Amino acid sequence: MEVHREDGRSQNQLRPLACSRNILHRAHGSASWSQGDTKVLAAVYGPKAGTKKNENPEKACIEVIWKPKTGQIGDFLTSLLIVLAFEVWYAGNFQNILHWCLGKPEKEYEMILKRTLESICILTVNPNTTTSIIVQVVNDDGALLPSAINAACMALVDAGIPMKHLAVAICCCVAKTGYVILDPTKLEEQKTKAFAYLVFPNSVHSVLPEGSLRVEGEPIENGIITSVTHGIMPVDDYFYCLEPGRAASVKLSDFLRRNLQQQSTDSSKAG
Amino acid sequence: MDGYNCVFNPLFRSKENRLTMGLPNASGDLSTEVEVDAFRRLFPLRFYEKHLLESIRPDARPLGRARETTIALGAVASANGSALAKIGSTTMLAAIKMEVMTPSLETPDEGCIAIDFHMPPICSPIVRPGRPAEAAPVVAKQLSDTILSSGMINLKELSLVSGKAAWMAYLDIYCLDADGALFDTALLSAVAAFSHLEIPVVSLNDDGKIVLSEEQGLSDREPVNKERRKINLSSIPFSLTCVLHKNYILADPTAEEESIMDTIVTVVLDSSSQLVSLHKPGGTVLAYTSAIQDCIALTRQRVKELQKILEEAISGMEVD
Amino acid sequence: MAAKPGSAPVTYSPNLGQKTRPPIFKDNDLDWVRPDGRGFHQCRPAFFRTGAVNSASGSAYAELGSTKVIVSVFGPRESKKAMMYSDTGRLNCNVSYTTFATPVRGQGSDHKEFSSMLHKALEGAIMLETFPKTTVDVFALVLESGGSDLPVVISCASLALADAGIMMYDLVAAVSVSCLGKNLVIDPVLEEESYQDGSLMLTCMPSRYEVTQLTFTGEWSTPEINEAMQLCLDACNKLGKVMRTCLKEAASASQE
Amino acid sequence: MRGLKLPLSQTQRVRLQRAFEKLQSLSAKANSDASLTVADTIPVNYEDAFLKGHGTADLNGELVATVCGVVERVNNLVYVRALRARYKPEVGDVVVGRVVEVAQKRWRLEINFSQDAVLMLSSMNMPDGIQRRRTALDELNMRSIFEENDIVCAEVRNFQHDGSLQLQARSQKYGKLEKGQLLIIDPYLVKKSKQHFHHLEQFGVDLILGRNGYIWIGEHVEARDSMVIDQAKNIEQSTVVEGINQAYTPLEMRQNICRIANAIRVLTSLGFNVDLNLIMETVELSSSLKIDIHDMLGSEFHVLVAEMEAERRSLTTKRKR
Amino acid sequence: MVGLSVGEKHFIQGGIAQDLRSDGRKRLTYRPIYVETGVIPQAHGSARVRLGATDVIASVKAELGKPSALQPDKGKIAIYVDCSPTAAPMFEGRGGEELSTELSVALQRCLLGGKSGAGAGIDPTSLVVVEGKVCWDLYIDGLVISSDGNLLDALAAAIKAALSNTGIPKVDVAAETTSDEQPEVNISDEEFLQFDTSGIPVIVTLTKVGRHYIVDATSEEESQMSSAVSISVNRKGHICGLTKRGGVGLDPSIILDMISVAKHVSEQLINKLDSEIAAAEASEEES
Repeated sequence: MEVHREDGRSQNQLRPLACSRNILHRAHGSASWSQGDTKVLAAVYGPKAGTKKNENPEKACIEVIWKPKTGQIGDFLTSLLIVLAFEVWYAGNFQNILHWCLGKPEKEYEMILKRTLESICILTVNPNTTTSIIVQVVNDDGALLPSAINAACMALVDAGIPMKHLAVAICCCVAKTGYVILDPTKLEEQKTKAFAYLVFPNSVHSVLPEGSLRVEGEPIENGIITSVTHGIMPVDDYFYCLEPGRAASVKLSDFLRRNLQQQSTDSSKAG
Repeated sequence: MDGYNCVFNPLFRSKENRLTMGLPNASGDLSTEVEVDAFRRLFPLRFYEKHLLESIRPDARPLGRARETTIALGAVASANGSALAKIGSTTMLAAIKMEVMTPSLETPDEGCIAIDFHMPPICSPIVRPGRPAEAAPVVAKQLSDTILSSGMINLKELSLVSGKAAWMAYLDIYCLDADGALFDTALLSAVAAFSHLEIPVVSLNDDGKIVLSEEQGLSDREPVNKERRKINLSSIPFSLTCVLHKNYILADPTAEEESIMDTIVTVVLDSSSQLVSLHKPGGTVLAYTSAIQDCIALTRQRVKELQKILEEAISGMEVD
Repeated sequence: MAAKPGSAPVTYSPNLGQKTRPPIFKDNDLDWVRPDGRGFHQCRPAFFRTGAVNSASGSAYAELGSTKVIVSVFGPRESKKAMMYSDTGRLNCNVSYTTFATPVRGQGSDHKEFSSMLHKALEGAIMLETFPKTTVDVFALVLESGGSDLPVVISCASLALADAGIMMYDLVAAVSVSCLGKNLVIDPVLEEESYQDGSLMLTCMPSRYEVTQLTFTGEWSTPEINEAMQLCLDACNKLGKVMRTCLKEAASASQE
Repeated sequence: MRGLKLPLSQTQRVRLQRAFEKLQSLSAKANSDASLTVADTIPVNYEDAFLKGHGTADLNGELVATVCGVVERVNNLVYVRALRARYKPEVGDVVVGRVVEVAQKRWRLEINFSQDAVLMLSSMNMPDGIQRRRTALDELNMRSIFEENDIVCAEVRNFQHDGSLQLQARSQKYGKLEKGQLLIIDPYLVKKSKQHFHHLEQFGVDLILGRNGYIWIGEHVEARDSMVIDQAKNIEQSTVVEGINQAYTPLEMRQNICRIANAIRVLTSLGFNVDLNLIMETVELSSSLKIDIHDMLGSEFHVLVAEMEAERRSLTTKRKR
Repeated sequence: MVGLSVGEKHFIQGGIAQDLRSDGRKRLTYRPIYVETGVIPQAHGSARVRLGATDVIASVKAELGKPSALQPDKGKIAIYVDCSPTAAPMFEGRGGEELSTELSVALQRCLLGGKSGAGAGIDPTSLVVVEGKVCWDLYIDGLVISSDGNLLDALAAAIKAALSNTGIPKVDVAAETTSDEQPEVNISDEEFLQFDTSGIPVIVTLTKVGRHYIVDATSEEESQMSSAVSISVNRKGHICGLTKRGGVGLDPSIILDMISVAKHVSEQLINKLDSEIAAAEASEEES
């Protein structure tokens, strides 16, 4: 059954996507990702020598710093201001002091982001190094964590960090039994009973024949890297989310590929 | 001075089962015993994979079985409700203290719950007195999300005088011994503490403050909340953490297993088997639908076990 | 839907009027009865057990009446880089209270000096030179404060050190005595402590018969001091025996 | 003179005042006009070439003092000697220092200077006295020669470019100091003299006046011809502890050490320069008047010493004139 | 904090064994004590004590407050000690934190007596204006300016001198109002009532080095301490508090012996201190 959404989108329709990379001068890799009004900036510094306390030195270590949205002045202006201030401050390398005094919610997002990015990066390439990823929330209009994951992923690509595969994140809202809407706005997120953030590997154009890349009867990109749910939902509702989520991840992967190709054609032109 | 059987007795049984472990097929004499330890410390992953081939774990548990779980209610006398939960050797002490607050304008007849999770320096070598452990705030946030979103407690039951006074339940959970599956044990101890909670009978004294009524013999002033002594818990959430490794699923991992295999899935179901939360933060192994279904099946079975244990503890509580 | 974690509303505990007015003592008022019915010179039954925390190299749990304490010992392990070169080991103690330990929430924080007093009590008993350039960390958590918390922490800490295999001259036992009017009351409960006229805490090594720490407050005449110290020393002896039996049990249990 | 922190009775205060005036008058003639404070212009004629020394700066053409003190002229070098400053080392100074850290092939010593001085392993005699190259083994058991907090007597060798100081303890009279007490006073009270090591036969005491204000008074150690003694003492010291007990300094020598130490304390609190004969006179004064060692620090003895010094100075100036 | 070489330690221990310390003192003699009162004008009472090179200031400020519900008939007294970085470089930032809490607790233990207020140096009941409603709260602050050992004794002497110099303004209750709200009170700033400071104890710290114990140890001697016992004795010879510092165990008989020695030494100290305070008060009036 059709459900009416304020902005007139259909059930599985995503909000307009926009992604631009290499927007920061000092960072080794940076990207800004916006889904509708939700806009997140991500910057990558490193890999630098040395690992933090009680981290495994044989592997690269990923450190995530989550900077929540602060202040009310115009959003784009705040974003540039904050990130620039951040660059200067970052050079002074005080991040663990600020890291320590963040509130609780940021800590959970940081842990989820860190674990997700650790699973997609190839950690054994440069051991005993630390890669710092700074996520700056510019505006939050629902599906904040998935857009942060997408932004961080694109920033890693921009920084040339070796990765097994890209990660594509989507938020599925369970409105009533069996009815799933994708990429909700903040209002829809609060109104609905429960929602689930899902992260899938991006779909690959493989040279091999169609069926060969299947694991237990499912293509690789059906495997869930990260899944975080909020609110109560019947068990099978969760599985109902998986289907549209996977479909959306294919759409997102195509968007990424187009964005990347368009970037490579520019550099080849310039090169 | 005779030692008597105290509430914390379950705290100590773990020492025994630790000693029975050992490679099922290792020959008994001491030299291989030492080599086993060295091998375990040097190549932990290969050590574990040798066990997984025969679908058994170093502490002689089959893959799907959780460790021995005990609950002791009423561990702390100075709190209104308290419980000690122990899964394997991971031990959590939860205690609730009730204080009075003036409810906010938007929700005049609702009380409030403040949930905090502490990892004191005694629980593990990594924690130092100055710096709190990184995992503590993350587990605290997950706990408060799970308990509040599970609707186990109807906040309206915590109100005293609508708009003027309501209960603020401070739930503090202390990890006494960290050996893996911290979230499961913490949630279990929180749920047990709530089931043991006794709301004190209070009444309004003359200058508008809520005071314990039987204290100052104000029996003449009728208590504000005479009848509701116990909070009725509707859908109680129970959780199970599993570790995915290649195509094995290990239930209820110990700290060592968590450190070796990094893909952790935590499934929280409530007593009416609704999915409260499914939490898989990254990890090298991708979770396919079949793996998630297995995890949920294991969790359903675990929920039944935990419900039985909780009922025993509560019935035990009523008897003495 | 979710509670308001951000704005922590100001709350107060309803049981404010709980403390009764302190009884006034006439000089030879002997009909004073202790709230839990013990004799003046009778300690609360002591329950000790080692091996409470598995991830620690040594740990112990102690329960005297309603005072419950867990101590875990880590080390000897490498000390922080900032430390100067020292050819004797270093002892690092930290005592903390749970928020629900004291009747009124959050009163645990006004015992900041317990950590340094624990350090002084244990320093004399540990052979520091057997682990040079390293640190032994002793962390204590008071689960419930039922009166004379520090002596229970000290005794439990020395058990945890023994459980961790740290070389010591002797176990350390500690007892405190409160002076209410004319009578000396041993091992006081929280209520007695709140209206005591004076108090004496003695930490000693029972078999070596040496006092490692002694603090008392309030006005004492010398005969009173002698009597109180003798009382504490006998109590420490008895406590030492109970601690020894607990260690023997733990040792025999692990032999089976 | 610096304010005395002692409780003086009325009469004592008057006598002390008179003694100080006399001293003031005696020493005033020499350079009373030369003392100046910060930013005073220094009277110098600009025709002949002059060199700007320490404590001076030129401010729009004029030579100005940057430190309060006394102007000194050495042929065409003009500098201001500060009254009271931390120790400014000069090459060849005998200094007494305390080992702060045992580092790579060197010890760092605290000598009351802005930086820690460095004593290289190579710039001191080996315990067995033989001259040879330093091996890794020596480096390993450096701690057996000097360890943290040891008191060491050495000589300033040179300045390194980064301003840090190098010491050397080549000759026999330098090395570790034991069995005595260290006094820390203001460096400017210790004048540079030919002889800083004094062996007081009548007391059997060694007195070392370190230029950096560290003064060592200890039991006399016989002619320190070679480091062999040190090595012997080390073995004896490390083997047995109670061996140390009988080796306490005998009471009679200890009294002398304490008397000399208190004499130096009195002189420094009065602000007089500390040199050998002044110390000797103070000690004789205290023993002749049979003043108990501890009472030497009392205010009465301070006044007596001030008066004694006043007369002595007046005698010397009369003889000179 | 004070590094000593093996030779120096040996020399100090020898001196103490032969009853001749490095500055000529006997084992039980004090360094020259020097007391000044009224050093801080805006405080109700203040004093500075110099014990050899150790230099401390104590100040007493009194404010009107509400007595605690548990002891409506007693005023409140708070003691806090602060080590200023001028005393030693290591007191900068948090360095002096631990030492100042230790000193504050030791002072509270020795001067304020049991929780019920009995045995306190200053009788808290004399601080009450209107029982249960209004009382004086005394804030005693100690500041360590330069530290050369024996800080606790110097601080206790400074507090005793400061309290004898304290003048609490007379207070009369204006109107007898209904029971619960605060009666208004006017504070007269001419007449002041003094404290009787006879009951205030002094602290004697006996430091044990080797087999002997000494009084008023300098920081070098303190670094040699195997154990130290700080005993606070009042004029009546009663012990008002004791703190044993230092790790090494002591035989109970030695502690009792030390207590008797402390009582004997404290008599001289109390008389010396009282004469010094009287002299300081006299010199303060005429200056």
